[in-house]
Amino acid sequence: MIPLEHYLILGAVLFSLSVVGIFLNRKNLVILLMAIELMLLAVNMNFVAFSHYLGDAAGQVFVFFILTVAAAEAAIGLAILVVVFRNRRSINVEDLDTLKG
Amino acid sequence: MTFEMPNILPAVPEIFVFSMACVILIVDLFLSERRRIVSYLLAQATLIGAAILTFKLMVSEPVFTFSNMFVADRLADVLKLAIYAVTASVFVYSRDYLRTRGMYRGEYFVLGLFGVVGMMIIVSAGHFLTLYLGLELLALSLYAMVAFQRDSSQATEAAMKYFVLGAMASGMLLYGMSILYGVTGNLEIAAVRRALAGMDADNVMLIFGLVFVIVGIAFKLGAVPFHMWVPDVYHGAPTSVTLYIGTAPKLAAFALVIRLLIGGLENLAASWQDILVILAVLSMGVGNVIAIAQDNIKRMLAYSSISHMGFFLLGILSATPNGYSSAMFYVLIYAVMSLGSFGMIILLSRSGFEAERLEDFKGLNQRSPWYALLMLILMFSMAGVPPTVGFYAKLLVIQAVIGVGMVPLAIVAVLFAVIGAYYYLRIIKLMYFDEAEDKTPIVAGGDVRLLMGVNVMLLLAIMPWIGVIIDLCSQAIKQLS
Amino acid sequence: MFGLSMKTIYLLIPLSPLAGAIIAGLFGWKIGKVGAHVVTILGVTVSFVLSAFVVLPDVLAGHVFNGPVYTWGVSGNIPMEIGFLIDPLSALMMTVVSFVSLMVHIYTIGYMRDDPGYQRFFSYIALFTFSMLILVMSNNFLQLFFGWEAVGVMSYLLIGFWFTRESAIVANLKAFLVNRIGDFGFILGIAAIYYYFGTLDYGAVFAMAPQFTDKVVQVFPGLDWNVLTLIAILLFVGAMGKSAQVPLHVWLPDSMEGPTPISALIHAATMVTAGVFMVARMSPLYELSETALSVVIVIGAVTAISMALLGIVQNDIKRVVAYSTLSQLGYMMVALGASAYAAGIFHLMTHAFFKALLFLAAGSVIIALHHEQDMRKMGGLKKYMPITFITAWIGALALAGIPPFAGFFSKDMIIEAVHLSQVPGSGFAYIAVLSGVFVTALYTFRMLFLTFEGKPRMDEHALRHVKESPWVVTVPLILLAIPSFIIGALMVEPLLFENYFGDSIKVLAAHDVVAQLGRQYEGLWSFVSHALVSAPFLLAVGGIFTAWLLYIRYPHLPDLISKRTRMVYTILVNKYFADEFNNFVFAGGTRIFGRWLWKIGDVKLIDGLAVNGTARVIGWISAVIRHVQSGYVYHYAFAMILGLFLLITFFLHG
Amino acid sequence: MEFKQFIFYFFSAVLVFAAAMVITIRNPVKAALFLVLAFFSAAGLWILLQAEFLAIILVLVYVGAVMVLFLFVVMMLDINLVRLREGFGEYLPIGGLVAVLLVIEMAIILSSGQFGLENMPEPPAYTADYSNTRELGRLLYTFYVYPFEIAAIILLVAIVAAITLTMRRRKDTKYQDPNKQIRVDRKDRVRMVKMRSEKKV
Repeated sequence: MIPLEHYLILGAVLFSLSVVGIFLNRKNLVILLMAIELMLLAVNMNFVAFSHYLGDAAGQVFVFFILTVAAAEAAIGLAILVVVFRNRRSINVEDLDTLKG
Repeated sequence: MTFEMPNILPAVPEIFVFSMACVILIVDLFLSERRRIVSYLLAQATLIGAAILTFKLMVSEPVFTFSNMFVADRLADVLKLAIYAVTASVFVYSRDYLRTRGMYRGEYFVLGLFGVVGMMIIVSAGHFLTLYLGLELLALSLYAMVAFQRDSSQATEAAMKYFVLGAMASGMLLYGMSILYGVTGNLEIAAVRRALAGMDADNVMLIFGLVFVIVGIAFKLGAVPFHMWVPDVYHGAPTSVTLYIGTAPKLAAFALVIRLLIGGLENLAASWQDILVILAVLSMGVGNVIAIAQDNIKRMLAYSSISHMGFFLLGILSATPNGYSSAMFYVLIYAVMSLGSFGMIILLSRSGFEAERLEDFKGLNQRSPWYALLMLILMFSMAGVPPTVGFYAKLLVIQAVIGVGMVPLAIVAVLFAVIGAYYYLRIIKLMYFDEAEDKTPIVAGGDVRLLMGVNVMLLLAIMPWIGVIIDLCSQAIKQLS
Repeated sequence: MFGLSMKTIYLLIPLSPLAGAIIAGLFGWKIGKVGAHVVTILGVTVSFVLSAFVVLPDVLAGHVFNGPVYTWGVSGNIPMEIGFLIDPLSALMMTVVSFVSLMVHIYTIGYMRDDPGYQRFFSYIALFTFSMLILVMSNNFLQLFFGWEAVGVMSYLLIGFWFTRESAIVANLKAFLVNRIGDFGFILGIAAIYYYFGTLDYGAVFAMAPQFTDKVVQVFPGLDWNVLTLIAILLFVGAMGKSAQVPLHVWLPDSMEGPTPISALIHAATMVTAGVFMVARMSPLYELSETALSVVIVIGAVTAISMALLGIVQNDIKRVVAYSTLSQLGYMMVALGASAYAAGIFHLMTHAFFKALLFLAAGSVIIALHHEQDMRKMGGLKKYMPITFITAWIGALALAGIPPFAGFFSKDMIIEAVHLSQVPGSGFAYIAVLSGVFVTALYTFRMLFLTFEGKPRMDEHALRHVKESPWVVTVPLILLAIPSFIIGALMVEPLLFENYFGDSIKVLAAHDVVAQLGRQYEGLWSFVSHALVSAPFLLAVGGIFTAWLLYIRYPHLPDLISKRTRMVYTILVNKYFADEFNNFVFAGGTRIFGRWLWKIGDVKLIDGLAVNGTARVIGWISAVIRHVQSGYVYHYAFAMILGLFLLITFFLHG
Repeated sequence: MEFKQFIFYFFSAVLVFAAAMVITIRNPVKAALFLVLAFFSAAGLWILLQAEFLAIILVLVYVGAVMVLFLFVVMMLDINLVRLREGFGEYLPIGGLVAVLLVIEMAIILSSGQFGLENMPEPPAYTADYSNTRELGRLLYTFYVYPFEIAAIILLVAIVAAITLTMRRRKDTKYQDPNKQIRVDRKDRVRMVKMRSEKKV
């Protein structure tokens, strides 16, 4: 028997890793986007686990939609990334600093 | 298990706007640059049509459809009408700006309309899922619009930042929703409310989920410390897009707050009240103080928007129907003020020149006393100086806070409002008392001039009917419970 | 009257100037200069006629009106209505405001003749009249605040009317900032009223006030205040801003940068008296708090004497009048603090007339000299401008408090009332107002002598062009001179001793110094003859005499004084000075003290530190914390994480 | 330890490791591949939770489409890998600290017992004739038809946005325009030149 808590803690670990990944990563925008995917994975893990333990399929349907949105988000994110690259010839996070103050 | 075909009638405005967006998308393919006006007119027709539909379908009692995922009530109707009006004005203001900058493409209007659909979905959401999807639909349209000027390195930088932080915030919102789902076993807002009624409001897990949800909401509102995207995006985006982001989505964000915190989680009011107090004070403080040091007006207005959101939260956190309706009033007024202010920046810009530095407002009174007067009224209203309606908006939220006995908070709010008056005043000083550096006459189309006049004068002329609007807000709020 | 109901008349009074303002403002380009002044003057005339000849007699007949005239909508417990309270107090104020405003309107035709912003100016002053009338007529705090802010905004626009002058800009920014400080207190006061009383209606609040006499509130831990004291003091902070009491007075002298009609209308006769009016209107609250009365009397006394001293050292003719206004406002506050509300309002009224007169006379001189304001470049004008000269004399005598001019009665009443008052601080106030009389007479006549007497000091060219001002300027002067002369004698009995104010002003029996005065009062004649041997009169005459000595008899004296004060011993050994030693030390000493007060107290401390300093500190904070917005997306993300982390920690473990 | 538990801990360990690698490794291609690994192990866990349909979708859609898109973009952009390798470690301590604190905090709250086995025991496994796919499909096309349509709009927005942002016409690219090809007239293409025929000398 695996308690629900363990799944939730796994979700929490993934969540923290992705959040810290966004903070830690200063060089590569692509990895930033990947961290976001990871964050959604953590959320999905929570939903699937709850859905299973509650015996309610609604959680799984939610995950289905999150996956759809995540795909759309990735497409737009990468499109913006491409545009950024065309403008600056770089995807370095540290180079994105003209707007500040 | 039987399933009945849902009643799609209440959702007809959404369907109409979406279908028209698709039509415009296709029609635009066959238009040359010169005939782009067709897309523009179609977009305006869409909004007018949607307004007529919404008006015709106005309900007196809340109607639920699509397995309770869609709600049509007075609140939704009022906010939708406001969203159409604001978006239509945004399109009017933007047209010349887009044309002179090579961004006059049908996609601007299409994405704008998709954003409107997203907002409508949020406004009518009866389920966590529809709330989330509406939010994402809006956000994705906005990300694309910010990057719309794709050869501008500032705009694309802003889009990237907006995207990364926005995705992170929706991740947090989702995490919170997942926890709430786990505790209550429900995703439907009304069911969550029912489930919470039988639970201990101090439940650790509930508050844990609540904090994440509030972080997500705070991001959308731009409340400190989740505000960092606001100045950069407002600054970097093309002004026509800033105009859009700074107005209509605030109404949607209000709906998000109402549906989630008040529709679903009102039983946790004691907890979210405390959190919102912190956010409100920080927002008013940081927004008003940093705005003083700005020399770019778009950035300054961004910080001003942060502080306005702080004031708006005052109404919410009082957790009384009176407070909610004052917050609704505030956000409606804010949308009008913000529309006028950014519209003014667009108006002063022309081909190859962005009027976004504060110096660009120098001596406006010599160039055009009429526009200077309009800007003066706008700034007074933003600062909350009577007799403008901005004063009443502030007064109502502060009254709501005092009404629940949070006097120190009201004092802090007034203090920050006083500090805030300073930077609005600086613009007035520049306009009236400085010598104009640039004497180019201001040219604008008749529609823009007319709309600008109406837009700003509304802030004064509305005063005798203020009671009507407040009544409307409180009716809308009354239907919630 | 004409079948109009009283309610319609009440509405017509503020709305007719508003209509004039709107027409002149929006269609000024079309109706031209003449059209602009005709519509606004018409509007103000209507309000004056209605106030003076319809409302005032009606009120005197005992018809007090208190209620809403127009309801915008009802929402929760928030009052959304326009309500008027028409009683003797507001009727008197309405008459004074509309009369002075009318005079200023007429005068402006001449003063602003060549100004490109002619229509705009008329629109502004008519709008100001509207706001001021709303302020005095309101029956609830919300509307009071509305009028309060609206007059502030108009004054701000009017001070900066000549926006091409650098000093005008600084002046109007300062006016706005200082007034915001006052408004901060005022709005907090209103909020406190709403919080404790649950209503913003005057009547309801006054009726409930006595129940709150024992209620305390903890302002800071360990500091308990009576609720009514707190409210009264907060409201008074607002009054200090608007009525320019120390230390929030700094904006008023600078506001003289505006056109002279504005100085007369706003900064002498009407707007600055809003604070005085408000305190009188709130008398049912102030009466219940000894502490608040004490604060009012002390602040008023400090203002009265310190500002008068500053008046002596000014060279700009308008600034002298401005400091004199400050000092006179101090007198009014002292009267209010002594619970002699009627005397305060009486002085407000007489002051409105004679101060407007002095301002307009100063303006007349300024026009004649082509906008020269420095008194050192004037002199000997009485030959060239007889009407201005005579009216200025009347104004000066009224200001100095010489019987039978208007100022004598009101000022004497205040001094007597303070003498009788038992409020803590009244002893100090008595000395302050008494010595103020001397100083007032000194600076008033210094101004008069420097301007009109002696030899002309302007250059040849200017002198050749000096002539009396046109009739649009002189007629208001004459019209204002008449009340400055007689209104004191006419009104002293009805206003003070015949219970004119009735219920509109409430005084506790223990505080009622006016009633005590009434018992001693034995008719106008004996009052005047008695006053001729009293201290105030002698001091006033002493002041005039000193001015005469210094500026006419020995005109080189003042210069010598300022030269010699640095070497006190030279003066002592100089025989020539020995006779005038007393005068000399007194006059010289006050001059130095005044200048010192102005330099250190006003310019450095209050202006530099309190006003500009605060702005600078906030600007500095702003400049520093904007760097938190570093531009790096990972810092933004970090802020969000930190926010999330702290919120979780705080709400789940705290 | 029963087998299910072993599977759970094994996949969890792989998942956490892969996730950690994604955010720390510098080469974006490798990061993407680690993300694929993370998705695979998550899919394994979801099967354990009897969410087969989602597990398959995760692999097919995510790994099959989204991750490929990522890799495609990484390869398409001419990224300067040398610069990407510069200094990284200096932020690791604070980042690590935040991560650890956040995990501990969340773990303490989550393991407060509310979701323990006593309160929420694992439900009995579904019978063999239960189809997760059918169940989801039924819900999706009935109760969730409204969100389903919204999801369609979202995908459309993504398409429109991605095309608007990235499509550009290069001036030097040559296009064929059938319209023009058909409308071609003889005189556009052939020029008749009159020449005198050569004469024999």
